Amino acid sequence: MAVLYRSMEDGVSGGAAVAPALYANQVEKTYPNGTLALERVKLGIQPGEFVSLLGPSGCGKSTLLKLFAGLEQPSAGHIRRGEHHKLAMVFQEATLMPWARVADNVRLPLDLARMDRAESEERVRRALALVGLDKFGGVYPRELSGGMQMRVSIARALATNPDLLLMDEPFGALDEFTRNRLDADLRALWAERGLTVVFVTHSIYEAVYLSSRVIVMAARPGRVIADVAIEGPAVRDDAFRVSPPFMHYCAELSALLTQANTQEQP
Amino acid sequence: MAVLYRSMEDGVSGGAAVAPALYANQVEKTYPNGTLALERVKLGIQPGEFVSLLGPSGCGKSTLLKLFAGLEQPSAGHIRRGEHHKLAMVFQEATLMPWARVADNVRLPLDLARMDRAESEERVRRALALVGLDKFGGVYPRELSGGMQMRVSIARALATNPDLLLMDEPFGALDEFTRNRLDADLRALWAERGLTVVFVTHSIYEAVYLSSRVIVMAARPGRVIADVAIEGPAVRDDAFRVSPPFMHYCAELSALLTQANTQEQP
Amino acid sequence: MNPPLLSRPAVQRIAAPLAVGVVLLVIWQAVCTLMAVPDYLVPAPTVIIRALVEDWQMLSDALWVTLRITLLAFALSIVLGCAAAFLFVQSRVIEASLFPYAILLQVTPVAAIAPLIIIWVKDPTMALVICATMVAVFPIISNTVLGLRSVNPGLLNLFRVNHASKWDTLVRLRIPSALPYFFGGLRISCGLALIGAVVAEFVAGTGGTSAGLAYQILQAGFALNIPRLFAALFLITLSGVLLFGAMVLATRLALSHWHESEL
Amino acid sequence: MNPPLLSRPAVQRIAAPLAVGVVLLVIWQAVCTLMAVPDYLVPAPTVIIRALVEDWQMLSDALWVTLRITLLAFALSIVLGCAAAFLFVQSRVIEASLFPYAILLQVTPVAAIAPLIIIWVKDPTMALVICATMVAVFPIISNTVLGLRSVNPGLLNLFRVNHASKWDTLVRLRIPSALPYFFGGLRISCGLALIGAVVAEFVAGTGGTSAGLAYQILQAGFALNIPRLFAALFLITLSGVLLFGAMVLATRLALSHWHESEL
Amino acid sequence: ADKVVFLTSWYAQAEHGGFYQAVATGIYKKYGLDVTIRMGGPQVNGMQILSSGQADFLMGYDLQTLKSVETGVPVTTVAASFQSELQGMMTHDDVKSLADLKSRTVLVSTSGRVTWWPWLKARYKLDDAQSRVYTFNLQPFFADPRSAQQAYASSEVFSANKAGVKNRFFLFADDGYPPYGTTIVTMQKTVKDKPELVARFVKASMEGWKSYLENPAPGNALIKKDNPNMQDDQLAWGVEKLKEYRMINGGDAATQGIGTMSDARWQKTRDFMVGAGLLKADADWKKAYTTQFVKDLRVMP
Ligand SMILES: Nc1ncnc2c1ncn2[C@@H]1O[C@H](COP(=O)(O)OP(=O)(O)OP(=O)(O)O)[C@@H](O)[C@H]1O
Ligand SMILES: Nc1ncnc2c1ncn2[C@@H]1O[C@H](COP(=O)(O)OP(=O)(O)OP(=O)(O)O)[C@@H](O)[C@H]1O
Ligand SMILES: [Mg+2]
Ligand SMILES: [Mg+2]
Repeated sequence: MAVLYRSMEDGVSGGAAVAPALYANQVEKTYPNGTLALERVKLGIQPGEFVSLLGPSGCGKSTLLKLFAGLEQPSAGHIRRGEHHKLAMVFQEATLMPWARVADNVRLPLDLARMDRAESEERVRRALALVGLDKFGGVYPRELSGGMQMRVSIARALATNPDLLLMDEPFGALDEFTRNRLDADLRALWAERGLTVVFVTHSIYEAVYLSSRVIVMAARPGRVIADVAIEGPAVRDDAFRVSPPFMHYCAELSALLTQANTQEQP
Repeated sequence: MAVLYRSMEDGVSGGAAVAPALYANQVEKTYPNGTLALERVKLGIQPGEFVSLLGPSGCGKSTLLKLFAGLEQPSAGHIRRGEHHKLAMVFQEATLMPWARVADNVRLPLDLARMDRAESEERVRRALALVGLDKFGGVYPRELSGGMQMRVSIARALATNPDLLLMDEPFGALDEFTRNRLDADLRALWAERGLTVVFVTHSIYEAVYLSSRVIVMAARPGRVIADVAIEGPAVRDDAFRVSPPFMHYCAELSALLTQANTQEQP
Repeated sequence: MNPPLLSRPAVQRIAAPLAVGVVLLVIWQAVCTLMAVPDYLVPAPTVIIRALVEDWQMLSDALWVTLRITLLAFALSIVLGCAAAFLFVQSRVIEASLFPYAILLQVTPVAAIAPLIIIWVKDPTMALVICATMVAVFPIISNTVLGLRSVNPGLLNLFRVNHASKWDTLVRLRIPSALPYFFGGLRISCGLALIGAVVAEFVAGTGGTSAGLAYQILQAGFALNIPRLFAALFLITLSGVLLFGAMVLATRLALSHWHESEL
Repeated sequence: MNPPLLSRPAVQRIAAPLAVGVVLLVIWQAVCTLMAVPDYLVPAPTVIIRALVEDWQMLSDALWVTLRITLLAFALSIVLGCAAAFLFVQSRVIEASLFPYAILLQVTPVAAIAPLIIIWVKDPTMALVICATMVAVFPIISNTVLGLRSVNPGLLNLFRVNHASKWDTLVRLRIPSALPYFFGGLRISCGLALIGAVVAEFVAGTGGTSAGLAYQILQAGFALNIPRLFAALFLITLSGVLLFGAMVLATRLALSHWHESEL
Repeated sequence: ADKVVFLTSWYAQAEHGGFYQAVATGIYKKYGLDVTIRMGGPQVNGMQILSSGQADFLMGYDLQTLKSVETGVPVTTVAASFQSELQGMMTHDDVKSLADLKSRTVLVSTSGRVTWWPWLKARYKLDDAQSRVYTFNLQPFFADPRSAQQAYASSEVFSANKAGVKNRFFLFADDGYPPYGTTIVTMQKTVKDKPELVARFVKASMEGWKSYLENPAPGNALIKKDNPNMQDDQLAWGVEKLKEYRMINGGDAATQGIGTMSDARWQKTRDFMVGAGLLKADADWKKAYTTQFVKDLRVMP
């Protein structure tokens, strides 16, 4: 159960010869104020992979996600997204429409896709139930706690039945119990539907538990410093969380994170 | 090293006979829309205590903190705050002024207290250095990542040299390395200055590492279900994090959290 | 749980300005009476009220004429203002190309182009409505454009990720975001529509057919029937305040559940 | 990295409206020439330009008079408008009590009370400035109040936790938050100040010595010197557009580093 | 009948009586004319409406007509209802003659500035600094006992009397102010193409005036219909002033008939304007009027 450092090239061509779902080729991102947020990032994500991004605050995880989603354009290099992907994204902030009730917020992507009302209502109901907010469809976002708002935004992404899911620290504001439950649900969903997931988290445990691959990034400038394949059982349960390989990966990633934090250029 | 369930009364009168720094007496909070956010909360916090609030999303942690800070008024019962306290608060959201540079944001409370510029500059510098943002004093908040914004708001609270510190999930958006470092810094600060801290977190490890007491809350309606005194070494280092009592407390709190999550009224 | 009557916000909102009004009126009356100011200079409130009652038939007819033009112009301003704003916000080039011409509408003195409008528009009511609209439309355009641009960038990203069409983005995101600004524009414009109707009648009105309040003011002025002039002015200002009140109410209904300015 | 000249935003912002203007002028000229519209009905652009050049001395003097009143009134509106807004935002009762009287200012036809102002204010320039201010001040009050109320509740909490005084909250929180709305108000008001100056001159005149553009328009109207009338109108609208441009620039300078409407 | 639109200079009042009378008593109809009277107003630019074809005839005044002709607008005066303007100066009652104005504030309207004011200024050595603007509102005059203002004998003076303010009125024409009043202006083209229509309109209108002086009741009823605020006492006052100053039947009209105009008077008006710098010396002022319709009209009072 060795930790595998793939070469950067591997990151792209590794796995089957199918077209990658997401592919960043020597991507650089410089913000208008001159901040170099990403430096020569080369990263391919295969369909069906569950990839977590781990790294210190400000290393460009959100930036990379936005590039993948097409919300930012790279300053150099290019991004390719596999076709036929129904993409959903959970932003780092809840990003709810303050004037719409919770259910309407969740239904937004469905409305935009012109789904008929009966089906979308049902989907919204299921998505809200999944995040434990079935009773809150009728309230306005400002009447929710921070964690509840975040859960609404998760429900909004899940309601679309995406096959490519970009999530930016979705569970950061949740207690461990809820978080573990949602981790399990997400993992199950991923397995069941064959999703491709790119997942930003600060929790090493979460990353290991969920992912088939963990990318470790370092900051200033943001770059990928390691690409760790997690080889665990297909069905991961609480037993996996206390298994030696799990601990091993955690220790490994923890070391990489320390390295990322201390390696920061002055 | 037994887990101690203090009675509710103990929570108030326990400890020395000094006036509590914060005291909630049978506090209830009903929001205008009818949500019962807190039900009969009785809680006393002694000067110099480090109290963490743990509980599921929406159980009223933020509400309780706002009541302590005087930002909301209880619907029933009352809140008392010890006198002569210099209070600082870190909100669940970064809450930065978008029109002001990072350094100006951090200096705001000092400016409001009419501190002279030379001293406040120095304090701002130190506070930003503490959270690792010494190079970002001159940028605007929107040019920062989510975690960096949160760190700015932490720096803003610390710059005031408070003796009563209310923190609402301050480190939730930070990677584990940074979080551990800041945990240690905060604990050291607390020890050095004799701060009183009320700290909301979702991380059981963090709660145990930092606190002298952990309050576990349950939701719907929000209420206190347990009050756990953490008896650890005065100086807590990485060794404490892997010590058996630490693990014990974690398991205990985890169980309580599960209880809090499953006990929710339908 | 029932606060005393006088501390209820709704009561305060009505009672406070009335109280101020009564105090002002009493002072006014006192000054007029004590200093024996002649009616033809500044009439006392009681004299104005008498004129209001005596000439009620004539004044209320005139008020109705003016109000009709006001409301038509206001409605037209809303429609045109929003349409222009929606157009402008589609692209910076369109905005840059056409905005100066919206300003042109605003800063062209109605008095100067009313003759041209009268020449081109046969129906006198329509001509007046057009003049009043010219006065009232700009704040709606300007504030609505500002509002449509003041969109939370995070939400804009959300819409882009979901491939929202320009139309959907407009309807579901930009318009709701713009509402506080839009209603701010309405609150400015409703008064301008009224004043525009009055000014239009001043400059373009042709008496007999549609005699609104401006006509009454002019006539009362020429005839030195100053109490009637003040009565007509009072009706105008009262209409203005009521219109504004209606806009405040509309704002409250539309925004009170979510926008901080109304919380 | 150097985008072609024509796709630079700054160039577009100037070039696009000019291009539209040129097209409109060419059409106008063509219609006038082809249909042989007489000058005294609608003069062709070339005729207007000739009038502008020939009467430049007279027109530029008049323009300066009008602009002086406009700028004074605008400055006064900003000062009074902000003062009123700051006052209103202190308490809901103050706002409720006094806001109706601000509306009163807006909806009172200048034409109707200009005579009273002339009686009380001896200096004619001052009288005109007061009239123009009455026209221009309301959008600033209304938008600024709205802005001062549109404060992020989280930041308000931050200030309360830090025991900020009302003054500090106003200066450091409410005013910066209000800036986008305030500048929106300025953009509406600058045109109104100009139009107010013109209207004031229409109804209250300037003594023989200092005749502004309104006087020129009236005189040109009597004499049916329509090209000069249009030349004067052109100067007014040009001033309006330039004033507006100045406000846009001011907005950009003040907000571009943080507010989404300017990003 | 031929449809004709006649645009007046102001809201309906006694000074328009002859025209309303001609409608009310069917004089126009008798001449085969279907006349609609449109009221003017404070800012209605009659010349523009006439020259755009929205009206066939306009109630004009000579100075504007001359000025328009100078700028190339092809209009011309075909008859003059009043032998002079009703314009004059209203003063507080301590003023004995216009010469006393030297020490007074004079309220001059914007249009007065390019009509009678230069004439008065030159005649009594007044100067611009003592003038203030007149906004068709009497309050400033009442408030300042040292002021004097322009006025129509038929309206402002009436209002001042009604308000109980003692005043005096000096008609400019009595002092030699040359222009005619309440003229009928039309396009030169109309004169050329439809001289017969113009002749009918002029004749019917002047007969209307004659009838109005005899019994103003029918005309007044119509005036009140167009301008509901017009009071009987004010109409009566207006008619009285028309008679007192012999506006319609005095001067040349006494001998030549109502509506008459003479080259000599037009020349005087022109000379005054040129002298005051209001008109270019080379302006073709003779185009501003034609006596062809009035010279043999002879509607004798
Ligand atoms: N302004 C409000 N109006 C109505 N209900 C509110 C409001 N703020 C909070 N609530 C409700 O009060 C309850 C407690 O909210 P609070 O923000 O205190 O939770 P929390 O414990 O901080 O949760 P989290 O961990 O998600 O931040 C929630 O059920 C929430 O829906
Ligand atoms: N709009 C912007 N303008 C300028 N710089 C920006 C902008 N957004 C992000 N940055 C900079 O880019 C870098 C990466 O930001 P990013 O948000 O991607 O970090 P992150 O990895 O998501 O951090 P976190 O874990 O704190 O969310 C940071 O240094 C940040 O300061
Ligand atoms: Mg991020
Ligand atoms: Mg919270």
